[in-house]
Amino acid sequence: MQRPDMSVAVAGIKMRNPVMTASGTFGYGAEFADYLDLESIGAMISKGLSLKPKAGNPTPRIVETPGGMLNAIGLQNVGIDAFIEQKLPYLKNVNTPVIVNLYGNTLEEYGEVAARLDGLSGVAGIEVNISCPNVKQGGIVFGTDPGAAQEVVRLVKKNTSKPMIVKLSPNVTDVVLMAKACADAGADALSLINTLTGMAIDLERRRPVLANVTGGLSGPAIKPVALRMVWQVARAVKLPLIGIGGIMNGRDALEFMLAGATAVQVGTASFLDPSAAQRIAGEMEQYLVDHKIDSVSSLIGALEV
Amino acid sequence: MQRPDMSVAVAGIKMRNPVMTASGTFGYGAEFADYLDLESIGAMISKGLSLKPKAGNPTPRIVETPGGMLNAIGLQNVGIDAFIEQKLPYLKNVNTPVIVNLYGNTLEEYGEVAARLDGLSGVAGIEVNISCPNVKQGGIVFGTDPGAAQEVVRLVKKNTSKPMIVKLSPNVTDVVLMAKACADAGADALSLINTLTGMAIDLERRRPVLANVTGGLSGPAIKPVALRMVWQVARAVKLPLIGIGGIMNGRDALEFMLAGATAVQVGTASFLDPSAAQRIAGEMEQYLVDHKIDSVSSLIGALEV
Amino acid sequence: MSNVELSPNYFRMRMTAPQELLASAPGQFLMLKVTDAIDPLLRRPFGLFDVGTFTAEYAGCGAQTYCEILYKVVGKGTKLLSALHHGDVVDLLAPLGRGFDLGPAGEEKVLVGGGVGLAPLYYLAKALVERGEKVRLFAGGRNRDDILCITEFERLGVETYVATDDGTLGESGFVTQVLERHLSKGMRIFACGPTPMLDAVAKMSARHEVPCQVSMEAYMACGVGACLGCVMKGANHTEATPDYRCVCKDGPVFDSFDLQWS
Amino acid sequence: MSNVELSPNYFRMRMTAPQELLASAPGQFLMLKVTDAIDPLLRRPFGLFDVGTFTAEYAGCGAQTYCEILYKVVGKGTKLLSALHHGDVVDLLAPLGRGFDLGPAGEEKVLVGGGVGLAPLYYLAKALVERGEKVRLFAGGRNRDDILCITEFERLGVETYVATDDGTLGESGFVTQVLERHLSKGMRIFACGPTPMLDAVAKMSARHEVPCQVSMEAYMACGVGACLGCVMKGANHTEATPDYRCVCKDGPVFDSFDLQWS
Ligand SMILES: Cc1cc2nc3c(=O)[nH]c(=O)nc-3n(C[C@H](O)[C@H](O)[C@H](O)COP(=O)(O)OP(=O)(O)OC[C@H]3O[C@@H](n4cnc5c(N)ncnc54)[C@H](O)[C@@H]3O)c2cc1C
Ligand SMILES: Cc1cc2nc3c(=O)[nH]c(=O)nc-3n(C[C@H](O)[C@H](O)[C@H](O)COP(=O)(O)OP(=O)(O)OC[C@H]3O[C@@H](n4cnc5c(N)ncnc54)[C@H](O)[C@@H]3O)c2cc1C
Ligand SMILES: Cc1cc2nc3c(=O)[nH]c(=O)nc-3n(C[C@H](O)[C@H](O)[C@H](O)COP(=O)(O)O)c2cc1C
Ligand SMILES: Cc1cc2nc3c(=O)[nH]c(=O)nc-3n(C[C@H](O)[C@H](O)[C@H](O)COP(=O)(O)O)c2cc1C
Ligand code: FES
Ligand code: FES
Repeated sequence: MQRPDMSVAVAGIKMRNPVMTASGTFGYGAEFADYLDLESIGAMISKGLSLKPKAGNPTPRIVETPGGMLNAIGLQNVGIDAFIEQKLPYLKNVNTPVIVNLYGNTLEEYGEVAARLDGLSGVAGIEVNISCPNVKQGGIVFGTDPGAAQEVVRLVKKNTSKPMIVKLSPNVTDVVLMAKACADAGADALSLINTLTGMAIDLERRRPVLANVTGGLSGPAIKPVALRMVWQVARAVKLPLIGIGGIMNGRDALEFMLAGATAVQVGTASFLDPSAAQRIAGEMEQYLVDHKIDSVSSLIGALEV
Repeated sequence: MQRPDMSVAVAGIKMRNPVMTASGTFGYGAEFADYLDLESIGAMISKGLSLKPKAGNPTPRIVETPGGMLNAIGLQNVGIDAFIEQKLPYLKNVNTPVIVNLYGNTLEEYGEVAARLDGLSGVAGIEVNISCPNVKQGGIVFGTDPGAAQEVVRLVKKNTSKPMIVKLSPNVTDVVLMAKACADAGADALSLINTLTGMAIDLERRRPVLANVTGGLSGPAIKPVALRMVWQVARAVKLPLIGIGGIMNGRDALEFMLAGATAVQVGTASFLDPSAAQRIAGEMEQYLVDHKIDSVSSLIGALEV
Repeated sequence: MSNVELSPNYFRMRMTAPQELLASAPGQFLMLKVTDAIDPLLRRPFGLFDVGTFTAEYAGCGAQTYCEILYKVVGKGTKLLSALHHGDVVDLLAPLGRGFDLGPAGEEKVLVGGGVGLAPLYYLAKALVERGEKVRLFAGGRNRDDILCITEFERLGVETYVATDDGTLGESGFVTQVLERHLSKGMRIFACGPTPMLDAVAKMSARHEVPCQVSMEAYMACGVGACLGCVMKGANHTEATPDYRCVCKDGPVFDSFDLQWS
Repeated sequence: MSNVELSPNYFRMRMTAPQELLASAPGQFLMLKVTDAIDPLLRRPFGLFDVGTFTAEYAGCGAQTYCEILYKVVGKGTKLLSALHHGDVVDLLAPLGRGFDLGPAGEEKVLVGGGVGLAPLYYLAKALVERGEKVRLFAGGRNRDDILCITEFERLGVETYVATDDGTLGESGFVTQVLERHLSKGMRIFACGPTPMLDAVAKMSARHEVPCQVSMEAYMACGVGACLGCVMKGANHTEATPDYRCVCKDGPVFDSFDLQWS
């Protein structure tokens, strides 16, 4: 048999396979060059970038929880300019699409970061992280309010000609409502889910483990919630979806595709196994071979309910 | 040293220790009499009861997930009358408060079930499960809409003179908003969290594992989310709280108390170890002994942030 | 404990057990917590393959009850289980559920096992033989690796019939076909195995008017009738008048007439 | 692999490793995946205690690189690790991080270890002794059970000084007090242990104008500089001009001047 066709495209971004690396879990890419072939994966998503460099939160920033981990990195990043100068040149030499994850501390910043990236060669698309508190609106999170999310998406859209993925927060009553709002505002694709807000307590010290008190839960523990949300959104919204949450192996990834995702992102798994993204793409392909499936895209949304 | 004082009271319900058994995970109590001393735990909460007997969902109804499980039992129960006739007499002979968990398929049913229980001896209090879809309002879940939740709580309050605990759903953008709504509507205590909605997929069969497609996630996986919500609500609402979610041992239980819970409920843990509730109460007491703490209530909300 | 591989992916594990297990009935099951950690989280159910007592001399420290299970590695729980060895400890909850009703003496007893469904039938055969009953065993599987412990049954004096899908052991074909040739009134069937096999046996027993008990499987969480996760449709179940039975508590052994078949 | 308990709760584990580890530097570390299952989920970091090669004769099948770690059981990961034995396999990621800068020849090298902080110092001592340096070791712990492998250091020709809080081995008191008496210019300190000890050593080295490298610990997820979970404040860190360093990538060994102390 021929090798199965593993390629997919999300909002015009063509990928050799559906496995992308999730923002914040793959550094700026180069960190992993020793552990996997960067040209074996579908796409790389950068650490979340903001207009100015950001220091992030005090420590401790991470803690393990049952089947998962909490992080409160606080979006530490080098800032968009340093990324363009110091990180992008390396990535340009890698034949794999680079997608820049971005966020703003204010609505305007979202627009500015997007504008800064527009027209830059070597950036295949942008992923807008809307899970940030809107300082001006009293800390309400852009990603949990449909109106605020739409404002962000519209503004970014105005400032970019690149494919725009909007990354949804799971900390909402109705993820479909958020998805529709972002679709209406011009998103080209949706990725989900970002982390669930959680907390860990150090009983002996009677304190939160994380300096930031709460953090974002990721890893296998959240996979059922992520699958459910992908499935719900897939039935309600026409946009291509990228499934994220607790994907540890090829089977997990294929489940997300059955639920309706066109591609997937691998996050926490890269911490346990720095070559996880490559391995997972390989496992997916092997599954297709074993089951005599010609093309991975035939599985998208193929769940029978 | 004297034995520490393990007693707590929630909305006037006095308990020998803070460990209650969570609804739906302890049957009607008698199922566990062979495995633990029913008079060693703080309180028992019944399986969720409705006006009429309920068949529940088709099977499969449960599936294991990483660090947790999904269930879609569909609230199968014998109905309030059969409970009163067949189950309650046994429980009356057990010297441990019995709290009846109830729900309605419509707003009115909530009121009727509560009324049926009012004045019944042997029922120390009621716990209102608002995580049910409101059929009349197009399936919106009572527990995710502040207005709908308030209606339920007000109506039940009107129909009962018993202490009323309202059990909150975690599937909301803002649990504090829901907590405040229920507090304003007359809840005497709040318990949280119910299960997170999730999904599991059988890759080989290309079908959801659960006949119901989605189910409720419980177990250690959800503990960080539950702790976070208890902490958030404790800071915003004056009512006594009951912490629920992934509690497996005494340390977990005490963490919930530090976060602000007056008592805890043990759910999934009882499946792994049918004597879990008793064991956990013992582990909590041992912790107090080891740390020379006189009374467990001194830990409530003692988290230093 | 001891834990030996009988054929590829099939293991027989013996573990010391509380004395109460001596009062268990064939067909009852136990639930094992495979690990202290949370992965896998839930206990795993296994039929009692045998229960017995080591003499004080053998055990070296007073008489000691033991029980055995026969299991197939199918997923991560059984995989972990298969790696256990002498000196390891595993947490068991037993006995659980309702076992077989041995029925009146004198009838011929017919045991039908598919693959690892043989497990509870050995304990049953022992009990029946002890009562002096005539016992036959019909064992089926996909190939010869699925046919286990036949010698043990024969040693009890059980007459055995074997069929495999691929004919690598015994007759070629389904064990139910072999069974059908031997079935007659006055017999009593006890069956355990994959649901399609049980379905066929249940229908056949109805045709032949032979009483039949089946041991069922279902996903389980609690094993004690509390979670309602393991239910099965009773014979008279309809959407309007639902009749669910707990496999863990009302079963795992049911009269085949009490369940709804395909 | 081999895995032996050296004193209560302290274990020394040797495992075969990829040959590249021979090129590792003392002070670098590895991360172990303690189980295939998800509990514990994250890898656990341990300093390289030793790296070497079994000869082909000894290994029986070609020369074989090995590495060793010395670890203390403190939680579930190390508990599981302590149960591993010959024949078990553990997944390791190594070498990681920046090791010690051995410094110019001729200076006297002073190693300071608190409890299991001794671990990376043995590999370091070997490298220094190989270069013909004079090496002293100051080892501290709460009691004698915390003082490990002193004989191994002495066998290398290292002069050793021991202090325990309770005086059950060596001097009574903090190892830093012993160190202070022997410290003089022209020495170079390499320290690993609990943060309060490192804090004291860093300040002492500043007072005595002795260069000092410290090996730090932090919660880690990735170990490769990607998650930014393990950061520590650099010397010039302020709220306004933050300067965070990755313990896993920029460290775990830092010049004590590059970090912010209490
Ligand atoms: C009452 C009862 C008695 C049983 N007796 C035996 C026995 O004697 N010997 C034996 O080998 N097996 C027996 N089983 C089946 C056994 O419980 C499952 O094979 C085992 O739980 C699978 O666990 P796992 O972690 O290896 O597989 P998982 O990774 O959990 O799943 C692998 C496969 O096993 C199936 N499975 C998982 N859990 C169960 C379950 N609770 N019940 C049925 N299927 C399941 C799943 O459908 C899945 O396809 C019995 C089951 C029941 C309900
Ligand atoms: C670079 C580095 C090198 C290390 N070298 C050694 C060594 O050679 N020998 C040794 O015994 N230990 C060493 N440690 C510490 C070791 O990693 C922890 O003791 C171990 O991870 C605890 O795992 P656990 O599952 O047993 O404990 P857990 O149950 O996870 O936690 C128990 C305690 O250990 C602490 N802990 C957990 N994870 C870490 C971590 N990543 N770093 C520091 N503390 C942690 C927690 O604060 C907690 O109090 C090193 C740590 C680092 C960062
Ligand atoms: C340490 C860490 C840092 C993260 N940083 C970002 C970020 O900067 N931007 C973002 O959109 N998501 C961030 N995420 C979320 C992940 O991209 C991903 O959505 C989430 O971890 C769920 O996937 P997983 O379960 O596979 O890890 C981060 C996650 C982790 C664990
Ligand atoms: C099998 C099962 C059935 C449940 N049934 C009910 C119910 O009838 N009513 C209710 O309010 N909660 C029900 N719950 C939710 C639990 O009471 C509890 O809130 C949840 O499981 C989280 O706690 P845990 O992680 O300790 O299990 C059920 C949970 C499980 C696992
Ligand atoms: S397994 Fe819980 S009711 Fe049967
Ligand atoms: S552990 Fe991830 S950056 Fe250091």
